Amino acid sequence: MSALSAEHATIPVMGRLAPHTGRTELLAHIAEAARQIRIQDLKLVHYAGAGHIGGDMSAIDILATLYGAVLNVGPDNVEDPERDRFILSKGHVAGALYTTLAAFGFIPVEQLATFLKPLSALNGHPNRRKVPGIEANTGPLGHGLPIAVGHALSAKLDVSPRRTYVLVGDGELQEGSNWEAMMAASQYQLDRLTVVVDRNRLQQGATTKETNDLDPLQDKAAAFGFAVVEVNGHDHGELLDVLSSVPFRPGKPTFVIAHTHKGHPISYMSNNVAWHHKVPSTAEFELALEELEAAAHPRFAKEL
Amino acid sequence: MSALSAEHATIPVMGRLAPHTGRTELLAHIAEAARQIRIQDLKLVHYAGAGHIGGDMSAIDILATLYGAVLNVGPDNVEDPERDRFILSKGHVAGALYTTLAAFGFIPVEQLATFLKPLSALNGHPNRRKVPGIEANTGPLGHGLPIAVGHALSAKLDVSPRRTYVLVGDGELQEGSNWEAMMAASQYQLDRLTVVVDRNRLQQGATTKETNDLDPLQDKAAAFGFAVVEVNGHDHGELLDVLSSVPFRPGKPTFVIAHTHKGHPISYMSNNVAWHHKVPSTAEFELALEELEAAAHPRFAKEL
Amino acid sequence: MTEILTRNESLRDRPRFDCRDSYVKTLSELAEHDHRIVGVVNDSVGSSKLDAFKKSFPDRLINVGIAEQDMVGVAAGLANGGRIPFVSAASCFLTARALEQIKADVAYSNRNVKLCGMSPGMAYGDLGPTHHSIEDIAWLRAIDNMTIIVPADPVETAAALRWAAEFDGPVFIRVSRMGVPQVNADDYEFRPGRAVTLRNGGDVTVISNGTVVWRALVAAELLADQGIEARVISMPTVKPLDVEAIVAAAAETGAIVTAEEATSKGGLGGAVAEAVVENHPVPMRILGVPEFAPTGSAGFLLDRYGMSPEGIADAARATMARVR
Amino acid sequence: MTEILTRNESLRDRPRFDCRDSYVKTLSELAEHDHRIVGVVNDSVGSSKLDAFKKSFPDRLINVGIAEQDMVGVAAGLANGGRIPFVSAASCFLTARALEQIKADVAYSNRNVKLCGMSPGMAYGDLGPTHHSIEDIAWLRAIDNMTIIVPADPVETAAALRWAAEFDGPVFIRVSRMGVPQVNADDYEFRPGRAVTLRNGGDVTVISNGTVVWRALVAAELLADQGIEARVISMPTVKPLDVEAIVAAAAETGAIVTAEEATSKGGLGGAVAEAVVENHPVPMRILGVPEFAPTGSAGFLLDRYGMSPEGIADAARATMARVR
Ligand SMILES: Cc1ncc(C[n+]2csc(CCOP(=O)(O)OP(=O)(O)O)c2C)c(N)n1
Ligand SMILES: Cc1ncc(C[n+]2csc(CCOP(=O)(O)OP(=O)(O)O)c2C)c(N)n1
Ligand SMILES: [Mg+2]
Ligand SMILES: [Mg+2]
Repeated sequence: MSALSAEHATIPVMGRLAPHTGRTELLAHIAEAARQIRIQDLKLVHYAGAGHIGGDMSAIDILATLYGAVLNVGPDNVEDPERDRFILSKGHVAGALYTTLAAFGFIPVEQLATFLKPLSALNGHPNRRKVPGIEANTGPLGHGLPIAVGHALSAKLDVSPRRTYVLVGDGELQEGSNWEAMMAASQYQLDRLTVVVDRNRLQQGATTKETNDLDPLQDKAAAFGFAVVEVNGHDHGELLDVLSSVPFRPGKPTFVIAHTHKGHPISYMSNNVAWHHKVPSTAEFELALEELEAAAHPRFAKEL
Repeated sequence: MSALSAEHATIPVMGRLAPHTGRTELLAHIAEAARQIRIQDLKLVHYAGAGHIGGDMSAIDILATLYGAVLNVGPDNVEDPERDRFILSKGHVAGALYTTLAAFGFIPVEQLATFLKPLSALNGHPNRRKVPGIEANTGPLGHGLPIAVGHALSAKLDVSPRRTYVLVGDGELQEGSNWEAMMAASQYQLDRLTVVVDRNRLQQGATTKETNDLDPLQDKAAAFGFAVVEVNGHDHGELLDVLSSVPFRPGKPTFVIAHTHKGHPISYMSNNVAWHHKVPSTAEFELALEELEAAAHPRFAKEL
Repeated sequence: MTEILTRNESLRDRPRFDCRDSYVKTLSELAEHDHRIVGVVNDSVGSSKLDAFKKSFPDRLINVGIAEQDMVGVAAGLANGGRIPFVSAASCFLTARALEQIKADVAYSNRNVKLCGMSPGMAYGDLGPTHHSIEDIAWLRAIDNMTIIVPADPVETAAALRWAAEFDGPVFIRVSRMGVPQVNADDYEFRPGRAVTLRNGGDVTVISNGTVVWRALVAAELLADQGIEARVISMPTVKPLDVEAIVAAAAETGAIVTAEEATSKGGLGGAVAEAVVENHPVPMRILGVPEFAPTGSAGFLLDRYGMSPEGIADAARATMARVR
Repeated sequence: MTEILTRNESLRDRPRFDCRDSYVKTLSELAEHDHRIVGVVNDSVGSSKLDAFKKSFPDRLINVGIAEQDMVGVAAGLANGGRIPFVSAASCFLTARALEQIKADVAYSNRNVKLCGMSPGMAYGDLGPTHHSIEDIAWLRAIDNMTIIVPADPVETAAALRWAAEFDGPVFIRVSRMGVPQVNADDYEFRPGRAVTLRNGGDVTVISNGTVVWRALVAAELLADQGIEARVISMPTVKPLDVEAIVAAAAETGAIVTAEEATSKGGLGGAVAEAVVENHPVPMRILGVPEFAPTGSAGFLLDRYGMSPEGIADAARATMARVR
């Protein structure tokens, strides 16, 4: 296995589509972005010999939808106070975030080749002091939601339309800090805050059900004052619709349960807890690459 | 105002009633204990010039019911591994707990006169290393429920019938640690664990509703896997019934929402947020004492 | 180096101030002129004395409830949105309960958040060790990118706050509750990382901060009466540390006593000890609280742990005696 | 004082051990003989290498999920019920996220809970500062009633665990992940608060613990080649501290270097500095990690912060040069 190098940083930079692009075109754009991000992420993890590939794959459709068609943030306005904010709370999928940021031009594609290397800006968890486009240094679970609540509060104080999105893992929701933040979000009626849960039903060592069950998750979130929506987290159309609907219910923050599979759509990896942070061997890598490249058709993602 | 001294430690020691005592007698016993504890607690706070009287009064009927008729723990078996455990999570009402422990013979009544004094064992929050009958050193909110879950787990591992009770404040439930513990309690099906919420709808500086609303609290607890019961937290009969029903629903931990009034039943204090930790003046003290002494009839407590 | 040489005998009898009053007054003034400033609390409006602030700026006092992790995370998010949050909470809970948020969301993320630890040390003396915040300084000192300020009086509290509001980055300020007399001049200017020599002397040095500074000054008077000239250094900034002032004190006086309303392991005393051994080793005595303290008022406990003026003077003499 | 004088040149090439393996093997043996022992984890079965333990004792491995506050509270409750919980979690999260539970529920409540900080220091080197647990020792050292152990190798890890299982009270043990060679004898006996002199020498002393001990031993060889006899002290117990061994080293060698896989502010180095100035001031150099470290493996970062054998030897020479 050769070490990660410039030749493995191959993702094409995807432009943002013009405003008012039609839905079909948007979805095709997101699908292609997701496909490219997956291919690149696979290469990063394989060649770097580390990373959280299961959670990466699980989250990439959400990331691609947000950066490809929802967030009003790009390389040109990354410091604009009025930009939308996206906070990756499940910071262990930094590899997927770096790849997404490269795909949309926030960081040079070549920089991806430094992933996890000594003195690289791209360590295993995002660092806003070194990587443009990152809003919070996450990694310890249960930090992103409070930060998102704080930002949404600042927008409310500013009477600004800017939106706040935060992606949390489902296992992550076992951290009490999230529930503190959710109480506050509903108390302050932060209806421009959208929490997306990557509901892959797996955590580090086992299923969420075996560990500390979250169900009925909808009831929990509703009882904490959120408007709850469930979507197929690999269906860009469903994601696009809900993520574009802000506020979803006036006066309430939104809780999107995005049903996903860890490792999706790689056959041997999908919904397999072993792949939380396993690294594909060369044979596994080849197979995954083949499957991902074949996934050119956006509809593929829907076969959940 | 004279300083707290031995002459203010006047509570009579209440024996435990014989097993199989009838319900009427039990309730009279609890009512008298509660009345005496309130009178003594008022004296402690007034003469010591500090304490959390609002939360004390709110919790005393619950404490009197537990120690007077529910818990199989007394001065003689305070180290018995098979004793029931009671954990006061809202540790700021230590004054009420010390008074209760004195009332039931765990500590000498005279010791109450040392409340908050230099080098006293009775500081503003309970210390198990110095006071027999205390199970955990609480004070920071949100600690008791996880500890109770741990104890209930130990009982389950031991296949022991011993029960675990924990009293939490309602404002306290804003701490995320509680929700972590509740998830684990239902995951482990700790049906011999009873969480009692002192639902007085006030916290330190304001109502819970203004601060960080907990409603719908029943839905929250149910969604976290608890069997939920609501009672009048000043009605000893309702308290006795639910606290004696263990398990309440087989396979589920119990969440008792005890509706209370902070400062109950003192007229000027009841449901008044100013009395979180205010100290009654001499005139206020006299009035409160009069009201409490008049409350000889157990039914008084029911006029919520 | 500013030098304020006053006769301090009477410090014992001078009026005492609760620094929270200075805190709230200054914060309100700052907020008046800078709309970005907001308060963030954990049901601690009253215990932070913020009622007046709340009245003046009802929307700008954010109470997240009894939830310290959320409180600090929310502050980091507010800072992301361009606000300057002053988190005001009992120091014990702020630091113990939200330490990872302080590390990751504030310090490592380099967010412009001001953490104001109210009623620190043993201010809640009779509420017991759960409420004693003696560990806060040692805890935060271990975290990179964190400025730690322990003001000695209302003047320094106000000055430190004004500096913090200007500075773009994480700051922790300990806001004392236990009454202290004014020890700094009315026109005192705070500079981060700068020690203040409140009294000159060449025989021994006492380095302290917070509620112990006035006690050190009185100790110096007691020593002077015995012919010992003690240098009294106030060290409001525990991090970054004024190593130069420490090294000069070591070189010029040959013996150092530190005293603080905090643990004796890893706080100001530890910081000074590290600087001393790395630069100019001399005998030291580190006064502080070595254990879970018993019940008692903050003053009672400070005295008990050798931080009465007499206790500090004794320690100074004993340390001088160790100089070879 | 045990003395193991070996020729350590070859330590660089000796087999390296992940102390988690020793941890799990010992814990399983202990659990076999004492039914009170249980494991408590935060979704950290794999990262604590507890799969075998889980297989042997399925009911006695309690996974509370990703919830560190609950984890430590639950452990305190289990101890109340007569169990001996060994909490096993990444040291960064265990200490940062549950610090108030450690203070109140474990230390102040004096509960028989063993806190096992897995993969501490910079073991998660390339995962960044959120996952570096360089502050853990300084944080816990500020808390009363807490024994802190940093074993240097698999032998010491096992010995410390066996001691902790017998001892009735709070203990924190750092369980290293970064590979280390064996530095203690096979029949090594752990005693709390006792330093281990691994090499005698009168010119300078290097005090270290954990993953840095073997590096210190190699440094001593490098120094010996230059005619400098360095004393190498392993200090597995940071609290309580072996002050006697430190004072003897100061008196007999006149210069001390400390080195640890942890912050340079308030950890082992800070503890030694405090003991030194209070008893026998000598020049010291404190090696550690002074900042949020950049990306890189633990070994790379240790070298970077001057803790390669060569770096330690350099520091020793430089410190000796300061002796007056
Ligand atoms: C506070 C904290 N505890 C533990 C961990 C270790 N950890 C990293 S990822 C992970 C599992 C996360 O599961 P989930 O949130 O479901 O994420 P996903 O399945 O999307 O990977 C754990 C326990 C952590 N990063 N932070
Ligand atoms: C972690 C923590 N944060 C803040 C406090 C300060 N505090 C003490 S009592 C209290 C209010 C508690 O309200 P509630 O739980 O409703 O209790 P009750 O109304 O019964 O007094 C607060 C905020 C604390 N003790 N612990
Ligand atoms: Mg998951
Ligand atoms: Mg209440």
